[in-house]
Amino acid sequence: MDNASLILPLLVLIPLLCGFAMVLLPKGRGDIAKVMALGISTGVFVLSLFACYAFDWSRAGDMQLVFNSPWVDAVGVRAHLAVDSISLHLVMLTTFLMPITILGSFKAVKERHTEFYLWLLVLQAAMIGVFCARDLILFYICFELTLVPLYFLIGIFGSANRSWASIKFFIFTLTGSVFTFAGVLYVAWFNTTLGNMWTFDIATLYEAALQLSGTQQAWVLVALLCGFAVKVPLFPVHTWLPLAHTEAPTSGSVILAGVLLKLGTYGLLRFALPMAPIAVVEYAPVIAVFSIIGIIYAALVCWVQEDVKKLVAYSSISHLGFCVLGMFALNVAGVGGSVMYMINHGLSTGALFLCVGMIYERYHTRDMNAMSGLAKRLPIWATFFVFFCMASVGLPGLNGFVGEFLTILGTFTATDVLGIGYAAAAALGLILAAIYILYMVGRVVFGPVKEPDTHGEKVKDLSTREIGTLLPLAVMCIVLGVYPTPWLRSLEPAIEDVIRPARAVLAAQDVKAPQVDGHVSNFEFRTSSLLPEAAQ
Amino acid sequence: MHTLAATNLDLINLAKWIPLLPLIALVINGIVLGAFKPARKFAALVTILAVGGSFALSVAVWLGMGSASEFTSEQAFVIVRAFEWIHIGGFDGFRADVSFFIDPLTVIMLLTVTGVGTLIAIYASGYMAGDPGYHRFFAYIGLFIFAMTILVMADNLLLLFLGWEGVGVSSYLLIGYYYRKPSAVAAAKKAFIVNRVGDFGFALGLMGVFLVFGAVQYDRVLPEAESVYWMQEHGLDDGRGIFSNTIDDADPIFADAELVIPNIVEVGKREAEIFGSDLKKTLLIIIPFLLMLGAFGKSAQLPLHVWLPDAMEGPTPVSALIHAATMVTAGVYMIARLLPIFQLSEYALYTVAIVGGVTALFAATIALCQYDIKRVWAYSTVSQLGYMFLGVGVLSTVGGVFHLFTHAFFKALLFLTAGSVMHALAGQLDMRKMSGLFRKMPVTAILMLIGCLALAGFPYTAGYYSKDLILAEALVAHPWLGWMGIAVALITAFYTFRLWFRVFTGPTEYEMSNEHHGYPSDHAHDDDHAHHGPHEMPILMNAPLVILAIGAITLGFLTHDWVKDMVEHSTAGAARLSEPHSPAHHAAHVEVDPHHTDTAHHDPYHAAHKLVSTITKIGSISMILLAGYFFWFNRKAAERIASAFGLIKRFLENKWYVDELYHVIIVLPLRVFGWLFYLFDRLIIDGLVVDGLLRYTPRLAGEAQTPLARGVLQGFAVVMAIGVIAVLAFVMYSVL
Amino acid sequence: MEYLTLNHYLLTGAILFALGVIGFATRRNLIVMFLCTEMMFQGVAVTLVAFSKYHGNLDGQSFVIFVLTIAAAEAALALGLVVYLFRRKQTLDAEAWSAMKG
Amino acid sequence: MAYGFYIASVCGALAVWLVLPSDRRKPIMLGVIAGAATLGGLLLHTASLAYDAEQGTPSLYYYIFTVLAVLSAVRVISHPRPVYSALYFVMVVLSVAGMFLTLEAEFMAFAMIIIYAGAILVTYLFVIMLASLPPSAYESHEAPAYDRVAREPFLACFVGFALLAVLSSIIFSSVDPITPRPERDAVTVAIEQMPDRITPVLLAQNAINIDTNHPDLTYRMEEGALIASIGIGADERIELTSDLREAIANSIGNIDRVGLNLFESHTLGIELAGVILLVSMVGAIVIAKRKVTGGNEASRHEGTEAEVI
Repeated sequence: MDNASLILPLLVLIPLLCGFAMVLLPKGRGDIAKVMALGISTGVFVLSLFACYAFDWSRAGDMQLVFNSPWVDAVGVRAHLAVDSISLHLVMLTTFLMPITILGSFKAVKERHTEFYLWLLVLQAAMIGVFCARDLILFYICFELTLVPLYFLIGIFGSANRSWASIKFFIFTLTGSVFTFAGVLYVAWFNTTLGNMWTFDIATLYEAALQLSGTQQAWVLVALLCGFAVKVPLFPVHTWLPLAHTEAPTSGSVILAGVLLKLGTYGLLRFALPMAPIAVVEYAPVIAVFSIIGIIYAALVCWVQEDVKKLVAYSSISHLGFCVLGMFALNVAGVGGSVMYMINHGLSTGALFLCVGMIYERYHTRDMNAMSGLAKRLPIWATFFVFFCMASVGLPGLNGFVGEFLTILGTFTATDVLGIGYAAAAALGLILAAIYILYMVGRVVFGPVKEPDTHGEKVKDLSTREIGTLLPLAVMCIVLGVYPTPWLRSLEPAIEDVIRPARAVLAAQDVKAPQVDGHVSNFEFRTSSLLPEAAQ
Repeated sequence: MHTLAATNLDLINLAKWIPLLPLIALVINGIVLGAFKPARKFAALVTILAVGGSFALSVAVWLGMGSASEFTSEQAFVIVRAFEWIHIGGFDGFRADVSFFIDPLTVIMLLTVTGVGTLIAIYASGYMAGDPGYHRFFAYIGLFIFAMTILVMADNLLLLFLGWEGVGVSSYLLIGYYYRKPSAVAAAKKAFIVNRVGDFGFALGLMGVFLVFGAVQYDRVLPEAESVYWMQEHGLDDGRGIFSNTIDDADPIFADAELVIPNIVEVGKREAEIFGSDLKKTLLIIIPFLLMLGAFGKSAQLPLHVWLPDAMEGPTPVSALIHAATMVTAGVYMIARLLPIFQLSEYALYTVAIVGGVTALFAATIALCQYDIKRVWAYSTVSQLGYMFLGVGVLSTVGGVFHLFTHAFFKALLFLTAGSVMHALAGQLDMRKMSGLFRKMPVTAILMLIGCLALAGFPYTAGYYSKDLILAEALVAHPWLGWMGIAVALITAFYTFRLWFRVFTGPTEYEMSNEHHGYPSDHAHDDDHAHHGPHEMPILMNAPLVILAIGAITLGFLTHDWVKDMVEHSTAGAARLSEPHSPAHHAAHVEVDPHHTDTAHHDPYHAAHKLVSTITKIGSISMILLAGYFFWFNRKAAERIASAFGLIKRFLENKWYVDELYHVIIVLPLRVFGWLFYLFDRLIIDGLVVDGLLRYTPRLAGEAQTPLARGVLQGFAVVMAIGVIAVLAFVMYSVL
Repeated sequence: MEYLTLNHYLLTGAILFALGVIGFATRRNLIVMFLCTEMMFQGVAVTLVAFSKYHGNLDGQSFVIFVLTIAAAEAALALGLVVYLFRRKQTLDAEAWSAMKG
Repeated sequence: MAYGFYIASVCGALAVWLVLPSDRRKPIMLGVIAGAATLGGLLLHTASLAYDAEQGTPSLYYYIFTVLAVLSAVRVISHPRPVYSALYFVMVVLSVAGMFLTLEAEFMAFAMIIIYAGAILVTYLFVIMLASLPPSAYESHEAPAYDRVAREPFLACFVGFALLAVLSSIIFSSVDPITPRPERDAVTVAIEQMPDRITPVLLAQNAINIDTNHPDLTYRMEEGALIASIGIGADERIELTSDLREAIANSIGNIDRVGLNLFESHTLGIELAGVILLVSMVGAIVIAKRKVTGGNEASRHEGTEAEVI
């Protein structure tokens, strides 16, 4: 084991241990706690930059920076951490967002500082653990561990209805992921029936899973969807999200939208696609239909919201629909777009939540009816807000576009899986996104000046600290929008690995297609439904 | 890579600085001046310098290109590579780089955009003086010019789309510039959303192009489309070569310009693939319609025209620059650019022509009855854009682009003079509340007169030439559209002069508005005009108008041949389209005089041309006179006639009730669905299923066993007994 | 008449045990509940002795001694507690002590 | 075969449910009849099972004691007055003791009677006297509800008899004789006695090197005698014969044997039992010494609880 192999365990352990070490801080010294948390998370970010440096980008598809040590030998559980480019980008997203989030909550958190930052750091450790884990049990532990800090963040630091929100969030996601765990355990058990030792090594299980029959894979897929679809959240298991977001503190929302939702899509990417390729190919249209319903449905629901934060929360559901849709296009463009979407959504929606939080800190309300024309009062804030809204709408040149476009392109060109109709339906989301985002911008930022009562407090525009939180995000939005090449290039080999089994299934189907009536007629149905009369 | 005497690559390579300069202006205005208040008065200067610099660079590129015919005969186009943008899926995958496609059509567009942009920026520096958002305004202008230049220079559809959406967002920001005015915010929103509807089509069309042709770069798509078209027409699949271009791996950032030489490569493979796939054949049919949707959205054609009149809520220079001269013509440019693809679908161009013609008529009728000066010009713009689409739709790309070119000048002029009137009357735009302003502001009146003449197609003005070209081609291709166009030309002349006569002639009366710069003047610091009454504009504002006016008069006969030469030698050249495109053929083609192709349909065209020019000459003059009679000498008669047609008048005044119709059939249902879905979300999914079924089922199950778990010892004992029984039963049935 | 089967004794033990369970679960009087646990002991004791006989060694009987010991200890402690509880609340109802609060 | 038990369980459950104390009027007689029928049927059924398996019929005493025990047990759980429950429990103990006698566990039988019926039950009775209402209360229907009404009787009966059904079907999955076999006892006794006789023989043979803990020792029966065969060399064996009747005559009684077994094999257990008894005694004293101030205490306690939480 060389030094590089220690980076990933350190990435997980530093926030975890330092977080718990903060318990030792003297009571009532919140100022120390926040500076310390900021320092730790920045340190972790620097460490993750080291990880990028140590990572061999020329073979970005391979698992690197491997740390592999025995853990629970009896059943073959190992502490196995490694990253490929997909994981590394998501780790980077996590480590990048965390200092910003901590900086953003300096003022918002007024009491129990130590606890607050402790949970944030633990959350970070768990999220990094999820993205790095190459052992199923480790993955699952980290996956579930994310629930605990967020439960406390929402339950203690949330707004009025927080306790119900935290419980609902917890139960909802936990219930789903239990089934997921059952699904992957089934695969692990299946592996032993092939005459192998018990192991939870993900790579080994990939190979084992390929021996599953179609029906078995379908069940595995269903089990995986139970947990990951809730986490994403996919329509119709999304209802915990708006509640959790509206009740969560700003930083909770940022992390929830920015990273935690990606655990679901990441899980689908890591497990569903390689482990159940036959089922994925077969049921991709079904999942795509749910994604598309989610895209359109959530967008329309956004449009009638009065609470800014709720609107942004519902927009997340709509956006994540694109993410899942692209993933089940099962081609490089679609899945690549999906991963880009994960990163980009984390940045832009995270930023939007920060912006909303800044308004909430000033006016103690998020009701659109109570405010209007804030551009006059808070010009810098308004500039950032409109900017991130545009990123969220998917304006080309900003980050949101790359992911959105690639997912739709992937769907469009995946004529063997989804095809044009799906892409067209999803693209409707582009229009609706513009509608609801501009509706919000028009009501909050523009219009005649109207401010909620601040009880004599003078409202100031963004402080340097607040600009400091938004500026890095804005810069990243532009960089990812204008020059996404490094990301796309490095993602490509990893994505090819992920979709290889599914592509193989598709290739086999193509060969069979002329003989199998079902496929041919299916295909014809899809295309012919688009034919105008004249063409036939 | 060749270096040719006629073509100076170093100059062409400057093209990549064209969008960069306005971008720098955006950054300086937005960030530096935003942070540093005292320097804000230099905002205009920064933008004018940047846009002017872009114009200078455009001229340089034009010079570097040399003569259009020579340029085209040698290399068809030049691609200036900047850096890689989106590239996924390996060699056969999707690729769209930030690189620029320079051919004569691009150069015309660049010159128009940056030239008119510079003039309007100069005008705006005076017009917007004293506005609190001065730097913001010029930052947005920088953003707009950046996006627009990207749009016209893009070498692939996706970069085009970037520009396309970029102009959309800058238009959004500029329409909503007076953001405290709810109507402005609503108009901005409407513009963006309606444009998005178009973009939806465009994006899908783009993906369709990728699916069929395997690329979105013009240099790969257009030649292939031409080749497919050739095969479609001739039923051949002889695998003859077409142009294609070797694509070197782009250097990541700022590679040098690269001369792309047409060369023979192995082709026929993809064509065969296209003809072999039902899906692709189908797509070929629908792609143009999707792209068209985008064009109609951006260029405010039926049925997506509704945003443009409302967009007049923005400052007047914006209306002139974006909503008259440049952005709205992007649709025309796009169709002209992608003409080879449009040709592949049998009815696509015909549809474009019909929509263009119908919109022209439709908008002209509305313009007849509007009282808001800027709205009249707005509908006039929609109508003129309809002409351009008509032109492109009948394959008269020269006519379409020429009209685009001249229209940019005279419509900018018209808007800016309207802005001057508005400026003078403190924001008054209602022509019922002004009259006889000639005495107060003669220069403005004359300048607007020139614009009006050009718009009305007065003989030998710019508008006359361009309109003529389109109408003649239309008359040949689809006579009914041609006649409709001629009718529109007459209506145009009438409503144009209705406005001019009402505003500038007659007894001098006016009513000042209490609004200026978008807001009721609660801050009076800049409203000194309110106390002085109408007055002439300062020289800073009039100077660009004079240039535009000169353009509006002279451009027609001065640039007629130049534009024709340029367009015919671009990828949009009609001559190229009807010819097969082997390099050999191409080379042969270049020797032919550009006018030569016209002789192919010499007779019908020239007859039509003569007919049209005669009709429009007589028609426009007589219509001007008619308008003069009604609105100068005998306004009472006009009112009598108007009241006789009260119902129609009201119908037209209300713009055919299209807004209301859209509200009822689209906006309202969507909104209702939004509410319904939200209720469904809260009540059914969250309420009934999650909080009801999913929450209460376990809860009921729990309730059912509370007697056992109420904390009484016996309950636990019973549960334990049950457990023992279960274990024993299991043992009994499985082991024993 | 001298022949017996192990099963008979086990059945008796089981019946006693089951009746003890029922009594424990249904009776609300703490004292009777303890009586019922003793009855379960009886069932177990029968079973143990029967097995002792069946296997021909005396371990079963030795265990009955232990059962007796536990029963005695339990009687002493439990009845002490019962008295204590009764003095606290003047009732022998088991449900009066259902709240788990510590 | 198991269906008999299932039917019996259902009937029994019904019977017990009917006879359990309740405020409502229940056809108790029906319960009694059902219970009697169940018990009778059950015993007949088991007897027939044993008979079918050619294991003979069990002793009459067994039946007497079983019926007594079961009936008393039912009364223990169904009698509303704790005193009577306790007294019926004495009956249960006595019948169980009787059953022990049929199993030749005399010591156990008497220990039962002395310790259970004599000591433990007397303690119970003391407590009942201490903590119960006067008999008149029970007669005038003013007995506390916790004695009058059974709690969840149906569920409990169901569970209890489900347990019984499962147990009995397991018990009767095979029928095994437990017949008192003198031979077997004799053999046991003889083997126990044999080592005492073997050691001198081995000593006499000078076979010191033989591992006396694990001698090469086999037993076999020949004509009512037990022959032990000990290997002392490569092929050499010594045989010792023991008359079984004599062995029994020489053997010690049940009490001695239980005592030996307890102190030989369960020494630690016996010590621990002693400790438990000691501890329980101390505990009982501690509990009994606590001062409780009656009913007032209850209300005061409730009040403080709220504050604490």
